[in-house]
Amino acid sequence: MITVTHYLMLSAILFAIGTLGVLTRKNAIVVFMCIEVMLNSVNLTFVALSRHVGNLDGQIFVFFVMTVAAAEAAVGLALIIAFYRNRESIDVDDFNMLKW
Amino acid sequence: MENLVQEAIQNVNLHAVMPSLILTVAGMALLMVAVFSPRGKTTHIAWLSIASLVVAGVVTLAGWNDTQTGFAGSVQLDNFAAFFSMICIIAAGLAILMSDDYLKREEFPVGEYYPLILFTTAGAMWMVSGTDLITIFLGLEVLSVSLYILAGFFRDQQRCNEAGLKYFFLGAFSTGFLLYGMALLYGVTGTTKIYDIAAYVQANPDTTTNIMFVAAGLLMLTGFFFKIAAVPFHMWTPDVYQGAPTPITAFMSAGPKAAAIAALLRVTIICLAGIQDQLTTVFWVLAVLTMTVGNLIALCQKDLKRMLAYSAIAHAGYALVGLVAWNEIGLSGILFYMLVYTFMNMGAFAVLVLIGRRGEEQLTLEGFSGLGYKKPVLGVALCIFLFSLMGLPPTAGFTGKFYIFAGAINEGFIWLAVIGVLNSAVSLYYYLRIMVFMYFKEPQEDFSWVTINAATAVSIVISVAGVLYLGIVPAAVMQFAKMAGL
Amino acid sequence: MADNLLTIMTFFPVLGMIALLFIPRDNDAMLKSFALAVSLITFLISLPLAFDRVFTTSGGMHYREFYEWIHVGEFFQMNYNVGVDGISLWLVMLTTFIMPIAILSTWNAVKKNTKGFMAMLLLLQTGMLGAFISLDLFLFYIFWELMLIPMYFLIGIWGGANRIYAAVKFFIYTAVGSLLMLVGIIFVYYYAVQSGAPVNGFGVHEFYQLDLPYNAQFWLFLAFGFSFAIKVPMFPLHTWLPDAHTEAPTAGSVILAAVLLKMGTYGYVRFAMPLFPEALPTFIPYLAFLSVVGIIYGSLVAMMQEDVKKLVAYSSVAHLGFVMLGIFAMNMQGMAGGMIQMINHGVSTGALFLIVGFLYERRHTRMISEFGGLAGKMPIFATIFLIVTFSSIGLPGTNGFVGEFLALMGAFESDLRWFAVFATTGVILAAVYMLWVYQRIMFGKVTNPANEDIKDLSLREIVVMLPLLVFVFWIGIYPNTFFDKMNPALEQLIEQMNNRQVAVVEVVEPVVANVVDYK
Amino acid sequence: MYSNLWLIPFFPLLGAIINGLFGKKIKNEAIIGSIGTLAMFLSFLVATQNFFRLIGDSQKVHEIVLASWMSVGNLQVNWELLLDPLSAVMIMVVTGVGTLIHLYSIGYMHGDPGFYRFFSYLNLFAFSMLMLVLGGNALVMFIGWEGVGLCSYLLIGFYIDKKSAGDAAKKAFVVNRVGDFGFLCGLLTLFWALGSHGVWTINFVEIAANAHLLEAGGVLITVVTLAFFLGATGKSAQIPLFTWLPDAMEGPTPVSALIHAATMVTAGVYMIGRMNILFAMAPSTMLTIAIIGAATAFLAASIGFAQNDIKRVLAYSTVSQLGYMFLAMGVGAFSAGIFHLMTHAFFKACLFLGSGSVIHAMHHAYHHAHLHDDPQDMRNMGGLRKKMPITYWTFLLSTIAIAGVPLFSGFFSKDEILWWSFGSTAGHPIFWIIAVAVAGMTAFYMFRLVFMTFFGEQRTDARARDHIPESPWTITVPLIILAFLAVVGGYVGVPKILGGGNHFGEFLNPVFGHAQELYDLHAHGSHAVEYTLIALSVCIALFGIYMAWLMYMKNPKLPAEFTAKFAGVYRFVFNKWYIDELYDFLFVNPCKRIGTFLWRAFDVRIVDGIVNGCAWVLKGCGAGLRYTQTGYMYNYAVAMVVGVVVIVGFYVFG
Repeated sequence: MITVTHYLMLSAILFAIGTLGVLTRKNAIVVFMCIEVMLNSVNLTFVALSRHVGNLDGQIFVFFVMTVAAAEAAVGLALIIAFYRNRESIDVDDFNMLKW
Repeated sequence: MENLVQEAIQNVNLHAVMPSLILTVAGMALLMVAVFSPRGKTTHIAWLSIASLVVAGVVTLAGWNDTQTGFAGSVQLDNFAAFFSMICIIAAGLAILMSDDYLKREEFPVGEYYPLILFTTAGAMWMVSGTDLITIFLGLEVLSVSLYILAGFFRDQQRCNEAGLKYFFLGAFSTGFLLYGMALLYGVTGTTKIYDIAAYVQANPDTTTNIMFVAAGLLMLTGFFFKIAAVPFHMWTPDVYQGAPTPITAFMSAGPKAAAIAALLRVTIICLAGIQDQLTTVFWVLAVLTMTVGNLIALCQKDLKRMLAYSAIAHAGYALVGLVAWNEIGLSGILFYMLVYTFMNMGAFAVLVLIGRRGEEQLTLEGFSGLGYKKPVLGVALCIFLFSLMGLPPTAGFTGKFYIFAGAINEGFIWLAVIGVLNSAVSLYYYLRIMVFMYFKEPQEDFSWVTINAATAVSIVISVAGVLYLGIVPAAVMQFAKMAGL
Repeated sequence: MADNLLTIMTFFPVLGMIALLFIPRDNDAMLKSFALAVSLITFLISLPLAFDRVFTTSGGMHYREFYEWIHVGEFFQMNYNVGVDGISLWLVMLTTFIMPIAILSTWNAVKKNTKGFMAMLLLLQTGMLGAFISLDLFLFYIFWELMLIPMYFLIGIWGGANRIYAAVKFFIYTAVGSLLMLVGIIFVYYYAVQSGAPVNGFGVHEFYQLDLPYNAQFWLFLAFGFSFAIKVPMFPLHTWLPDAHTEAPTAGSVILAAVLLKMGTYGYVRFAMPLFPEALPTFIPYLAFLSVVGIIYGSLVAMMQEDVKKLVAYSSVAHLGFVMLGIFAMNMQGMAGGMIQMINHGVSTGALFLIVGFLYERRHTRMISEFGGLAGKMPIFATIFLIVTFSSIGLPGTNGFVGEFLALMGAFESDLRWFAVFATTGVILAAVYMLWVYQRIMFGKVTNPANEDIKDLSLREIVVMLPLLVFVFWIGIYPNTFFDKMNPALEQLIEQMNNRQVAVVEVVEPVVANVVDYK
Repeated sequence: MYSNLWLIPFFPLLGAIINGLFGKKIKNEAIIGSIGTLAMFLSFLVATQNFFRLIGDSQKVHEIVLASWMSVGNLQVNWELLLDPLSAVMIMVVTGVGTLIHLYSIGYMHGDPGFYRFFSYLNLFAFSMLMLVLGGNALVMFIGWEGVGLCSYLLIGFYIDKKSAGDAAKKAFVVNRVGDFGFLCGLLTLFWALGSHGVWTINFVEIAANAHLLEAGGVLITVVTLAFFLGATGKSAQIPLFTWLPDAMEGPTPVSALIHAATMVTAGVYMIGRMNILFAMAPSTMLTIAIIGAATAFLAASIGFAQNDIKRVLAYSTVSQLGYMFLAMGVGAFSAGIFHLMTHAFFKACLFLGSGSVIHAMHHAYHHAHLHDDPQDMRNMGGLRKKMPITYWTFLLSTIAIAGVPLFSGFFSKDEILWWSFGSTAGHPIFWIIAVAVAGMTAFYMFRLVFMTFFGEQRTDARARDHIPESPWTITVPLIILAFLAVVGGYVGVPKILGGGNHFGEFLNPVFGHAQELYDLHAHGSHAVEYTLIALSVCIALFGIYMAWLMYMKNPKLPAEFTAKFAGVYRFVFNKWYIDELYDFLFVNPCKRIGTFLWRAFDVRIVDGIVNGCAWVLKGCGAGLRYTQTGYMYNYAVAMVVGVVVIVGFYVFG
């Protein structure tokens, strides 16, 4: 029998994976994908909890998260492209003009 | 069925969102205008957006003292929201004023710029008036997304790209934590409306000992900590502030930050009052860390924008002091302080905008040598802002700090106050150094490129007036802040 | 006029400053004369105070003015709450009196940006006057900090070679202290409010009645005392002084010595001591010790200086030591001695800085070794320098003696007897370093060819010095002019502190000594 | 009745102000000189009037309050003058001798660019001295006390371009300051001590009236009197503070005569006399004073042997004579001390002026012959009695007087002291022995001086020899008057035993008698003893004169042989017992070294170092911390995650 706990565990794991990805991966796109993973793990949590507590607020929240994620994707990719135009690279190691 | 719809429609109550609605609509309209106006002509858009801001401001003030709740209690335009909305509006207005000429100088006069600022402001307003985690989240995102764009606005300038990207990635990253926290909070309390959450905690006190609840609350707060640049979530700030277009930096350091603090306050005070003890400790540590790290690193900065970025971090720390106090004085102190900070910091940046050259290369300390003699008026203005940032009477910075520390001391956090004042003593050094270069060094160049245009001048004048007014006769505004306290 | 004389007096200079800003910056003569006029008028405005007999009869506050200023519900009330009593009276007079002299003294010294210079001086004057008349801690703090800003620019822009370091050091060093005091001020207020004691904003008189627990008083006195000790400056917090004095332009040094340093001592008398009397006895021995160390240490260090201005700066440390010792004796003689010594130091050391300024204007050096044998070249200067030297040594008949003598007498009467004995050695050391420098500059043959055709004082310079000399002798010969107005206030202050169970040496009522002829 | 007393100090002050302010304009020496002298003379007249008025008066103590000075709490100080026999005598001496010396100076300072300055200072000095002696309370006295110090500073350093003069002036003032330190401590302690018995006063009369409140011979009174005595040693050049006086001879000779012989240096003696009751109450202090006095007298006399500078010999003789006076005070012979003070004022002033006249002449001669020999060195003199007879005779008479030859003033005063030092209740035969020995030495070195200067063959450079003139009348007249006083001055106080009535002692009795009887200070002993002692002392004096004649007249080889034989002793004595060097080693150099250390090492390095250190450390922290801003996004992310983990973890797992 699969309980809400399992869902939460799964989403927690996903969230952790996403976080670690952000910390470790160098390719901007991949990093962005990791962030998406984090957001989606949150969505999973919401849905699971919504089912658990028995009202729809959580699921409504998920809709908003998805839209926002979409918007962010648009903006983020645009920024990455702009950067690529100037540096011919999307390696996050190259985001290092501004420091100290 | 129909009466359900009826009810839903009655619940909407557009008054509660009128200001942000105005700005949103204006923003969209201006986007259209921008599309159809000739290339490089943006001044009229600037003035139109100013107008829309004014309207929004008037509407907000008109709603003073009558609390409007809308969208089934997920938005609440109360004094608290109104006060912060005004801060955001002022910030946006000042930013726009100093932008027009700046965009021309940077040879990137693009119309979307102003609507984006309006959207940011609208988002900020949602954020400050949101009483539902969803609305707060939405506001935050609307604000952020448009800020990502603005931060990286000059797409052909690498530093600007980089600023935008860093802001975007880290912002999104922190959003993840925020959301996760919200999700867990929802899971524990079964609702996303913060007043219901408060009620739930009231009803079953054992929640406060529920690890899940505590963790959820803290996770959610980290999202806000990121926005207000509290150590250790501050690291994006210097890079982004330095890279972003100066007016945007100014705006970021005032408006969105104020909004974030507002949301932080509302969520903390209402939902998390149950775990005040734990939180106070967190805030205490964060406040000290933030003040100290910000000031210390600022000590050895050469680039003005970067220096002000670190000083912004430090000031976030001062604001947190009020939150530590967690009493009426401290909290309303934060409101007052954010307003003060808006004026003094944006004023300082306005001067930077004028001094700067294309590509922002001239904003090092040496670049300021002898400014006070070549451009006396600008010099005096900048001095006033700096003295205010130092927290010296008779400027607003002093009254603001006084207000906040008063809160802390009143609550018995003497040592926190001592650390705070010692920090501002440290901060004296780097602010004074700017003046050292402005007045005590011989001019190296004649600042011929500095042309004082009306709009920026106006923004500076407004800031000076604000700083002095809030410094010398702050009673009235303090009264407002008091009324706006949660 | 009379009922808000203080306000007019205090803010007239800043109004003058604003007016000054509209004078074209290249019209030096007009700028100077305008500033001079403003300062003179301020002096005239303040004159009625000096002649008001009311101070001789009652020690309370007079010329009170009270306006509500910042009132935010029960959060805080700040009031514009000012007044003078016998204690602040003479410091106010000193301020208004020294300012025209300072301005006149820089007639030719300041070359660049006269406008800014004069503006800063006038702003500074408002700050100083405000600090002396404030009866509201918040107001006091505002003026206190306000003084830093113009001084910072005076040192930094018109100062000497190492001016930037000196200016920043001065600013931060003094600010650190005052910021801690700010915490103290806020604490006192909220303690009063929470303990339901009657408060009148930050009004100091209500706080006098506030009975804080000893523990709180201990820390508060530490906060206030630290801030004031920096300003005084007491050893070992004095190191900003030599730098600031040496680098500051003449007018700056004069005002710094004459008035700003008094802020510290005045702060002790008006705030630190009467506010926290129970904690006072704990600190007095240490403070007295530091004062004595300051006297001896300052003298010894001054003795070996090669730069006249540094020498005078260190001598200030010694002189202020006498002031502090007298004050901490906490009896009439000591207090009055300390107070009058504040004025004396203002007059004498101010005069000394002017003298150094004259030398500097002529030779653009302050190194003692550069001079020698000037007495023959510039007799008038020699005479004036001599008088000032001896007033600073404390020769009876000059002002210096009255102050030092009374301060020591007070100390001898109090429990600080042994400190006083050591302090008295300062009398010897003062003679050593002052006479030595005088000899090295004035006596002997002219060895340095640069001094061959050095000019004697001009009429303007004599005019600058004369008023100071008048006071050198006035205070020396008939100090009662000042004591008459000072005593009631001091008596009240001491009584008030005694009533708060301060352990001070009890004063035996004098009995009439029966005079006998021996025959 | 004595309401015009204030005129006495006022006239000199007026003269000082006039000459000081307008002297430069006046220029004319005659006018300036006469203003100065006239001022003195007027105050002399007033003094005389009051003096005789006081003699006639039964009421011997008069206080005149001129004005209030400072009134603070329980301290009430007035500008008040006190006229009693003691001060009466002093004002006579000061104004009298002062007038003569002013007159003298007109001639002596002739042609000096600082002529007006000189007279202004001299008048100012007279003013201060008169304030000192007339002061009715300790503070007014202290005004004079410091005032004379100031004037002596100014006058010693009168030749501003002479470095040695400047040094001497500074030394004089600083050493005196050490004394003033004592004076202040004494005064303040006394004020508090009496105050703690309820009498807050510094008025002399009240002090005297209430002294009994203090415990006689107690610690307190001893401390107070010792402190005052320290002050006295400073002013009156006693051990340990005598070193400044010989150097003070850098000043013009009239200054030496007036300040460093007749008046100022006796201030210490006067002060002890003024507070005699307190001293009488402290036997141990009295003993100290007597010892110091005797020691000083001997030390100075011994140094006087070996000096060749005419003025320095006189200087050491002055120190030695002052030692006498202190000895007198120490053994309770107050009136004798004052008596010797007076006679000493006469003959020593005369001697100094005489030497001045000689120096003046020598200087004139050398100047005329364009030589740069030292006009003060006795080895360049000799045989001057032909050239300047008046100077010679006056000088001789005074020398006889100081040598203590019977029937001359010095004899009477000195003899009184000798007798008391032997027979007083506070005395001791040892004191007598030392005193007599010193008397002999005095006779010796004084006549050595006379013989070397006025007798024998002329050792002056041949070219200058014929240009040595007798001095003008302004110089000689004072000499004559003073010589006359030196001869007869003693007759006012001829002791009873010699058929006199010791009128002087009687006159001063109202001041001293009280203390003397209260604390049992009197000389006792049979007349036989007293006669023997007198005889002995006279013999020793004559023996000294004979020795001088033997060594410097009969066969002038002897001194050389002596010095050759006792080279060590001679060098020791010649170098003034190396006292100056000792003080430099003990006090001056250490002070300088400490000062330099405190400044360069302590103040700059440590005290200021800590301040700058704080700033440096903070900046260092900043410089370190800024490198956490690596610019790499994922590091920032790591920081955030760490933050989250710590914050959340702290509560969830902690």
